[in-house]
Amino acid sequence: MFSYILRRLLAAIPIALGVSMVCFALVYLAPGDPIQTLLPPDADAETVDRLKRLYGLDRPLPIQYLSWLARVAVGDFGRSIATGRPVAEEIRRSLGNTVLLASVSVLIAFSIAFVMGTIAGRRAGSWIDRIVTGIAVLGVSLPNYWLGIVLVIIFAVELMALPASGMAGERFDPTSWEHLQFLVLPVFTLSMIPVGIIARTTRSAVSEVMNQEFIVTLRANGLPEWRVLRHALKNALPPVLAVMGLQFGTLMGGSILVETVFAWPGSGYLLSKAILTRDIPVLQGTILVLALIFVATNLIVDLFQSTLDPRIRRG
Amino acid sequence: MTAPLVEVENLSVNFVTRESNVTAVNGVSFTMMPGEVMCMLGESGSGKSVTMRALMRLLPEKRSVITGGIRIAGQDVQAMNDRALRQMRGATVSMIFQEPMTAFDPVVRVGDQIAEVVALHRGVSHKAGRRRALDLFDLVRIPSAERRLDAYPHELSGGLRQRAMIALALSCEPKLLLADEPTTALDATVQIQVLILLRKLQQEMGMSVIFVTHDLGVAAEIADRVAVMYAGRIVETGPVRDLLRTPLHPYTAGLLASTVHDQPRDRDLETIPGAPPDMRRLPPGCSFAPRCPKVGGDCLLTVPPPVSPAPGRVARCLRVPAAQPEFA
Amino acid sequence: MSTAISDTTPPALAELAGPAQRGYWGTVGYRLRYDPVTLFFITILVLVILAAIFSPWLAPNDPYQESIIRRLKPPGYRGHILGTDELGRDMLSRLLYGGRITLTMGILPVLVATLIGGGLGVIAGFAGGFVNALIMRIMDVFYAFPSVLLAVAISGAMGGGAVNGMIALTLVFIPPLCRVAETATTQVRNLDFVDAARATGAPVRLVLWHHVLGNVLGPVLIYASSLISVGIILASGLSFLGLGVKPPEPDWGLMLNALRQAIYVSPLAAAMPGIAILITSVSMNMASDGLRAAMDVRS
Amino acid sequence: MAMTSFAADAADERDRGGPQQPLLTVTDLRKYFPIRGGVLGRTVAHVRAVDGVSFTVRKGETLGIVGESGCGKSTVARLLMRLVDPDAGEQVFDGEAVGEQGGISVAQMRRQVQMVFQDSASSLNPRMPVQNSIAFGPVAFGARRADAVAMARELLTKVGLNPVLFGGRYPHELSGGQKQRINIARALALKPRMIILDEAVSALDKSVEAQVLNLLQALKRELNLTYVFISHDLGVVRWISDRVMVMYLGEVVEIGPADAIYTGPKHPYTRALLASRPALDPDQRREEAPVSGDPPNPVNPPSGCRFHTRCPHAEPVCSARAPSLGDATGFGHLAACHMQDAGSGHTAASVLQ
Amino acid sequence: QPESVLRVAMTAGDIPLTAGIPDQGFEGWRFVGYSLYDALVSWDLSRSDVAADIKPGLATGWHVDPANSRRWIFELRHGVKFHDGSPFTAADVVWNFDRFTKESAPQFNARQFAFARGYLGSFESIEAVDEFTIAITTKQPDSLLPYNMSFLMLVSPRRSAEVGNDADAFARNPSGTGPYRFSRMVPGERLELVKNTEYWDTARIPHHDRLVLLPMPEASTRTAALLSGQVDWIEAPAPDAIPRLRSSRMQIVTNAYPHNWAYQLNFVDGPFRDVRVRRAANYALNRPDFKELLGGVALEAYANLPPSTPYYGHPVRYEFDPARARALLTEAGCLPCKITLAISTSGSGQMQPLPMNELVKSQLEAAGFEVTLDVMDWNALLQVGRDGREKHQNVDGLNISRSLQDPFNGMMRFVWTQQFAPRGSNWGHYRSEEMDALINRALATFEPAPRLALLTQIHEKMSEEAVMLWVVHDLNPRAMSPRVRGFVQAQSWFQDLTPITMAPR
Ligand SMILES: Nc1ncnc2c1ncn2[C@@H]1O[C@H](COP(=O)(O)OP(=O)(O)OP(=O)(O)O)[C@@H](O)[C@H]1O
Ligand SMILES: Nc1ncnc2c1ncn2[C@@H]1O[C@H](COP(=O)(O)OP(=O)(O)OP(=O)(O)O)[C@@H](O)[C@H]1O
Ligand SMILES: [Mg+2]
Ligand SMILES: [Mg+2]
Repeated sequence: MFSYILRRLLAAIPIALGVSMVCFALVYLAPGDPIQTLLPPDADAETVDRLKRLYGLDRPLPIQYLSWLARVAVGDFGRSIATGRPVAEEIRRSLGNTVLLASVSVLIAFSIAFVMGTIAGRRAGSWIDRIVTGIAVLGVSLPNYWLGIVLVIIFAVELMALPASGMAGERFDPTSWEHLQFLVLPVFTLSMIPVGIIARTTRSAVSEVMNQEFIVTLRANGLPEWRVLRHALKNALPPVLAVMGLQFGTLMGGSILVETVFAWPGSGYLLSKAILTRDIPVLQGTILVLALIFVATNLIVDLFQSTLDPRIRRG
Repeated sequence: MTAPLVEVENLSVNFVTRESNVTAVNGVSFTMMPGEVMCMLGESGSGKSVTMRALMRLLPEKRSVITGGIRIAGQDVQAMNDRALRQMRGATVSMIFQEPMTAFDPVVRVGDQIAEVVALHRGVSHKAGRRRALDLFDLVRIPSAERRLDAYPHELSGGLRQRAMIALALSCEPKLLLADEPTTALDATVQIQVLILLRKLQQEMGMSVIFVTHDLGVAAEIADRVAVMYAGRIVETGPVRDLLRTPLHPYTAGLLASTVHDQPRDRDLETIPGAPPDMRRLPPGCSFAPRCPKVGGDCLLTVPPPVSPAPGRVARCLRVPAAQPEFA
Repeated sequence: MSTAISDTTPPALAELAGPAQRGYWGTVGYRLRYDPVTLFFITILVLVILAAIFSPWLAPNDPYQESIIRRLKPPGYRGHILGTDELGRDMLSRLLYGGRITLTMGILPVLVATLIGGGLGVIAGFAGGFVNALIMRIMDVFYAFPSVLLAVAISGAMGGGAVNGMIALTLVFIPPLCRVAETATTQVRNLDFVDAARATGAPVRLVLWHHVLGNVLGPVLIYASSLISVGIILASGLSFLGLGVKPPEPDWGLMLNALRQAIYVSPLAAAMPGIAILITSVSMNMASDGLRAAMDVRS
Repeated sequence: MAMTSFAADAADERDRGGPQQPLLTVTDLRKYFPIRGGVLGRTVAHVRAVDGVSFTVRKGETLGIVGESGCGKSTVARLLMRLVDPDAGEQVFDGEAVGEQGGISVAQMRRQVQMVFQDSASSLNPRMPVQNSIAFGPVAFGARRADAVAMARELLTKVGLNPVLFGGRYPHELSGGQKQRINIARALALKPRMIILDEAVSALDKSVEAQVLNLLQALKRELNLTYVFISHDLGVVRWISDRVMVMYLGEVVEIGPADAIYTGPKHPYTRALLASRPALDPDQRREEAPVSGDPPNPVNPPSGCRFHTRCPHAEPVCSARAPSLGDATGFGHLAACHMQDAGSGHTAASVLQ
Repeated sequence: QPESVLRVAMTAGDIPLTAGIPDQGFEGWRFVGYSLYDALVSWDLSRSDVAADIKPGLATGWHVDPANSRRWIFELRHGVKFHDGSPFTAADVVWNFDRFTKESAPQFNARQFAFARGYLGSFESIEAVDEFTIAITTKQPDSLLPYNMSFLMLVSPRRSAEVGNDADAFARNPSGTGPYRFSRMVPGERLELVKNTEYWDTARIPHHDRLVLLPMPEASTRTAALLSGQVDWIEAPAPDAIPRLRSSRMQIVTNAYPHNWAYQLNFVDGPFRDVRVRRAANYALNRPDFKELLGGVALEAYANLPPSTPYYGHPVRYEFDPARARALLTEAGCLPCKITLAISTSGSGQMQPLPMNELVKSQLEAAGFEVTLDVMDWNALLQVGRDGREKHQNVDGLNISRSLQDPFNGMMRFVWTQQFAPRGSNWGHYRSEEMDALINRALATFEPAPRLALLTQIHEKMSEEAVMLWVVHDLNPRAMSPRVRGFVQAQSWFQDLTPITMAPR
């Protein structure tokens, strides 16, 4: 088991390196000048050149990459061109907000979707299966940023029941409704897609397991249906977990649109700002960290899976 | 005289799907005494497994239509409610399968799977269930039983897995064991070990066994009585010796003749021509008629009724005389 | 001269022995015929696609013709069946024309990615070993990015625009398609019939073409079809962020973005492009689900 | 027309060495499958699937190979077809080394050696009408499509299937026996001289098995074929084979004429195997299993004689030293057992002599 | 009595820099710069009926050295204290100028340099004459220098020294002389300021206790935030949301200010070389349509500056006249007249670039133009603007909205040869000796009245020459809850928030 973990960790290193290279290349392929963010719109070209030199952006790319990598390796992501603050700090803060949003969304999505998918998977082909599938398809088919706007209008503007955007403040306090209410709409919006995807995965995993022979054995041994289901769910869980992990990773980096709509100061928001302002250090750092989180999430899910399913542990 | 343990009366099973309607079992009747071992022989798809599952009501309820009567240990299986059904399953009747790999939950240790069933039926703790599982492993002669209890199914070899499966099936000392081709997936040297083990356990525990196989040799090794199925019907039953020596039904005879066992090499094997029928579209009359060497026009018209030429022997063939003098 | 070592079954009975000849796709079609839900959504999808293709003939108005006095009028206003948008352009015409752009944005990247990613996956799966490792590790790197992030980052890097947006989406879809193709190929490759074909001594090219591709195509196409709805949503998300199609093209995502400001004045107009995306995407998903079920001949 | 002549020519022009030259000679064939593991995914162990196997197949004979599951039968078959590459060993086909300088190429060899797989279902392309599957080989070797399909239909007749009814069908529309006939027809399509049948009848029902066996025998006679017939069904192997090779854990333990092996097995494993067959007579039921336990894991095969862990006659020498395949009796009946080797030091050696 | 709080939703994507001169455009100056800091010169934002002009700030007065027209003398205010308690003196001003300009100084800051540079075009050197007097020498006579001084925020050298001259650390704990003190900041989310009870201008001590600034770049998000009571004040609501806001009893305030939404033109490469084509384009636009599109919160722009500007004068009024436009094009021999306009999808001061540009395109085309819109993102467009026409000869017009806060930035930089891009803002290289002469004279005229006459002449000439394609002036709409009292919207990019009181709920 330990060697399995170690092997997976080692395998992640080249991926991480590749990811860093892609991040770097991606950002430098971009036309336009990062230095622009620094400047008022009226700044002239001479000022631009001078600043470029001051920020070391005039050196050859490979050198910039290597020095960037060397600094990133020790946790120094540089400073934001736009705000002058250390990128690591910006990422940490916005990541915290996004982790909050993404994990609550995924957990809620998981609890709802797992139940939905299990009910549907047990009775594949029935009308209840059709309904669940319908809801799931709706979840993945809705452009969620649009849903977010609609929800804001209904619940914040018309009913004035919930805040429209933002989050309460510096320290999130999960015990206070003052703070929690800010989560409601973005979480609901964000969980639509995971609900759809997790419900579908659960449904197919459960229905597949329910068709396996060992289910017959369990029934043949007189196990009540809920115990049979417990066995089935233990078997169905690994693929569902995998999808859940992917969804968490996707939400970590993919809530750009929703965070924009809700002015949620998370990593997606940070990223879209960085893209619009060409804030290279922030862009690189954020993309890198998000991709690495994605890799790490998958790794953790793998390890979870292998504890759930002994057949996965090899070597 | 003791009451029969199993009484099956005109059992039929239909699978109804959108595209087709399969009559997998078509009017099967038989009875079994306690302590009897009956082999069900027949080609693939002849309905052996479906019959076994029908006995425990394990067929998908939505898609299958079961008619006819099933009584096990005096209880009407068809009329059982869920609770009664669960109490019967595993305790009165239990089952072992061809592929022990797929018959175990792959993510739970085998010892725990057995313990769960024991704990459920005996109302004891899980720990006590594990102790019972250990005894059972010794019973089925699994070496280093203690260690094997903690193994996952995929960590056991084929033979050990099948023994574990048997241990699971015997965990609550059932009155009837349904064994669906339990040795087909095993190697020759292992198969004989398992067969002998099963026979011994059956005698020790005095249970009845229905043993499904399509291997005549296996039947000869273990059965008291044989029922031969063809296309969803039992075409012949009888004591194992008589049936193997003097088969009544042409299908049984053909099966015996085409089984390769030390026939002369310079001559072709005797065969049954053609292939088993499509269960979706059974021919009217005797299902075996299209392949039968003794076929006549009457065979195609009606399903032959069972005839009993000798005590204990029944065949469904128009060519079998009602009573044969030699056996009378 | 040939010896008759024949099956003595008479022809008439032999025919009884198996189902009617239908062929693989015949069977799939047959199964689809009995799935009204899937048929319904396929019909909608076909209608949407036809509407997009024939939009120049179907659209009642010029989708670019604005008129400030007619802006944001409700459906039915002076022959504008679905009303007008924020510049007084005919909603229906824009939605019809928009279908062209949006569907292209959704479908074309998937197609190209299927060719590239699927091709790479088949090569990786069939070649195995080092080639496989090389291709798949590179894919892993791209796979390590959440798709929205990658799409936004790439089109952000290359600058907006329909073409760049499509390139970004293509790059996003290549890794997953490559994975699916690789898995399917590896599975097929380990089946005996591929070995049987190799055992004839036929060149690899022919084995690949006749025996592997046909069997890999199914799963890859099903997966690709389910990606199309993702593509449509992602593409409109890009437009929404200002990274996709450029105005005044009537892309649904862009319309959503522009009309969002008008949501207080004319909620219906603001909702319409979203509804168009929703309908298309739901139909796409349901059709692909139905197809998947129909193509799974085992069940 | 050439395409219609499937009957054996009086003298096959491909025959090089004459009847005395064995069609196939295999020497010291070896295949270890690596098992990867550890932190770096390096090879940590090997499955010794085939470990030093040597045998010959004479022209026109049938060599049966028996053994328990996992003993390496299929691997031998795949090695012979070069579907997997051997780690060591030499393969000579009709006097020519396969895949070596001055010998014949693998592709050429494959035209003369064909294979039928156990799983009749997975060995046919589910998306291809069966006649196209049969015609694939000839088309790949340049035959015109129409010719190849016509020939495929002729082959269908030959294996007892009506081409009109069956030619255009897809595999899932056929029964197991019919599929296996198609597989045989495909193997015949390149007019091979030798066919390797890997469990070709094992998955079939008894009644169908007999049909296919008869078909195989008839084809062999008619087309002058040579078979390597792999099975774990001892009865079937005996009926079809001229000579039989018994394998255990990747090694040959006994090889010789079929009757000699069945009537006078020399290796304890062969004896156990034969004794494990269920008798067809209820009055001769076995009370005691001939051997106990399962075959050991081929990753860590036992030292010395690999059977010694289950052998009733095992002595210290058996675990110390591996016996060699010796012909104690002459007549080409070879067995790898210390009891057969007078000088081995086994106490029973001389007695059995 | 509970703390009274004013919560403002800004259009900025992030909190403007708090370390001195802010970023995020003039919104940064508006809410952060002039709240935390003062410049030598202030804007008088107390009236809504006249165009805002400068007034004394940290300098109580200024005049040109009678002996040297390149030397300006500024008298500093006595008794001013930074938030950290240190007194404000001439040395602090010099220190701040070094921070902007002197790369070798420890307090030099590249970002501050970048922001200040645009206002120090004529700056040569600074000296402290005595403790409360400084003198600034310019490269050439610059009568408009005091305007530029209004943009340079002065920070506390003591606080800067305390944090080792680290601008980032300073930003997290800034110290200025402004009417608000820094309270706390959640980066990316909110900045909170509290009133400075010791502010030197006692009239401008804030009438509320706390000012909360929230960045919300999405117009619909801002609107929703106001409607749901999350904030009290939003900048630039979406025009289409205004009726909905009104129906919720929100106050909508607008006022003219020196902004225009226009196109800078290419005077060298394309059809706009010809003044007739430029005029034709200006005649082709029906500006009331734009006002309609923008929900009424805009002013038709017939010239560079809105009519309330002192130096507006009597420019040509380019009323909608498509026939005349077509005639002019025919005369110029350019029909259809193919032009390419570079536009962006968003950006500071760009209003609603997409629909507005689409409308421009269709109206120009109705008059005989053939318009290609080259859509790019905001930064790419800025880059095009910075590069100048030479690198973008296929671009005929550039849709960047500029701030026109003072005469130099409002007019001269667009038409002065010294401002040719890439050195300055004259993107299309407009060249006119007459114009150059006017500008030089205005810069050398220190008497307000004659200078005003010259400035008016410049404005009129720009209009006559049709140096831009003018569309509308923004009216700077903002919406606020009925609880916000006492706000006076000045005719400026900047606003004074200090008089605002918050009515109790
Ligand atoms: N769940 C089901 N739905 C539809 N048809 C079924 C189902 N289960 C079995 N059948 C059909 O019923 C028939 C009998 O099947 P059964 O499994 O009883 O055969 P069998 O005699 O056990 O064969 P084998 O020796 O291959 O196990 C077959 O034609 C099979 O296709
Ligand atoms: N590709 C492979 N990679 C790793 N191990 C393999 C591979 N192919 C076969 N083996 C192993 O090699 C051994 C011999 O396998 P092989 O298939 O030749 O046995 P067999 O005698 O044909 O068995 P069976 O009767 O079950 O078909 C087995 O232990 C098997 O697990
Ligand atoms: Mg069965
Ligand atoms: Mg094998």
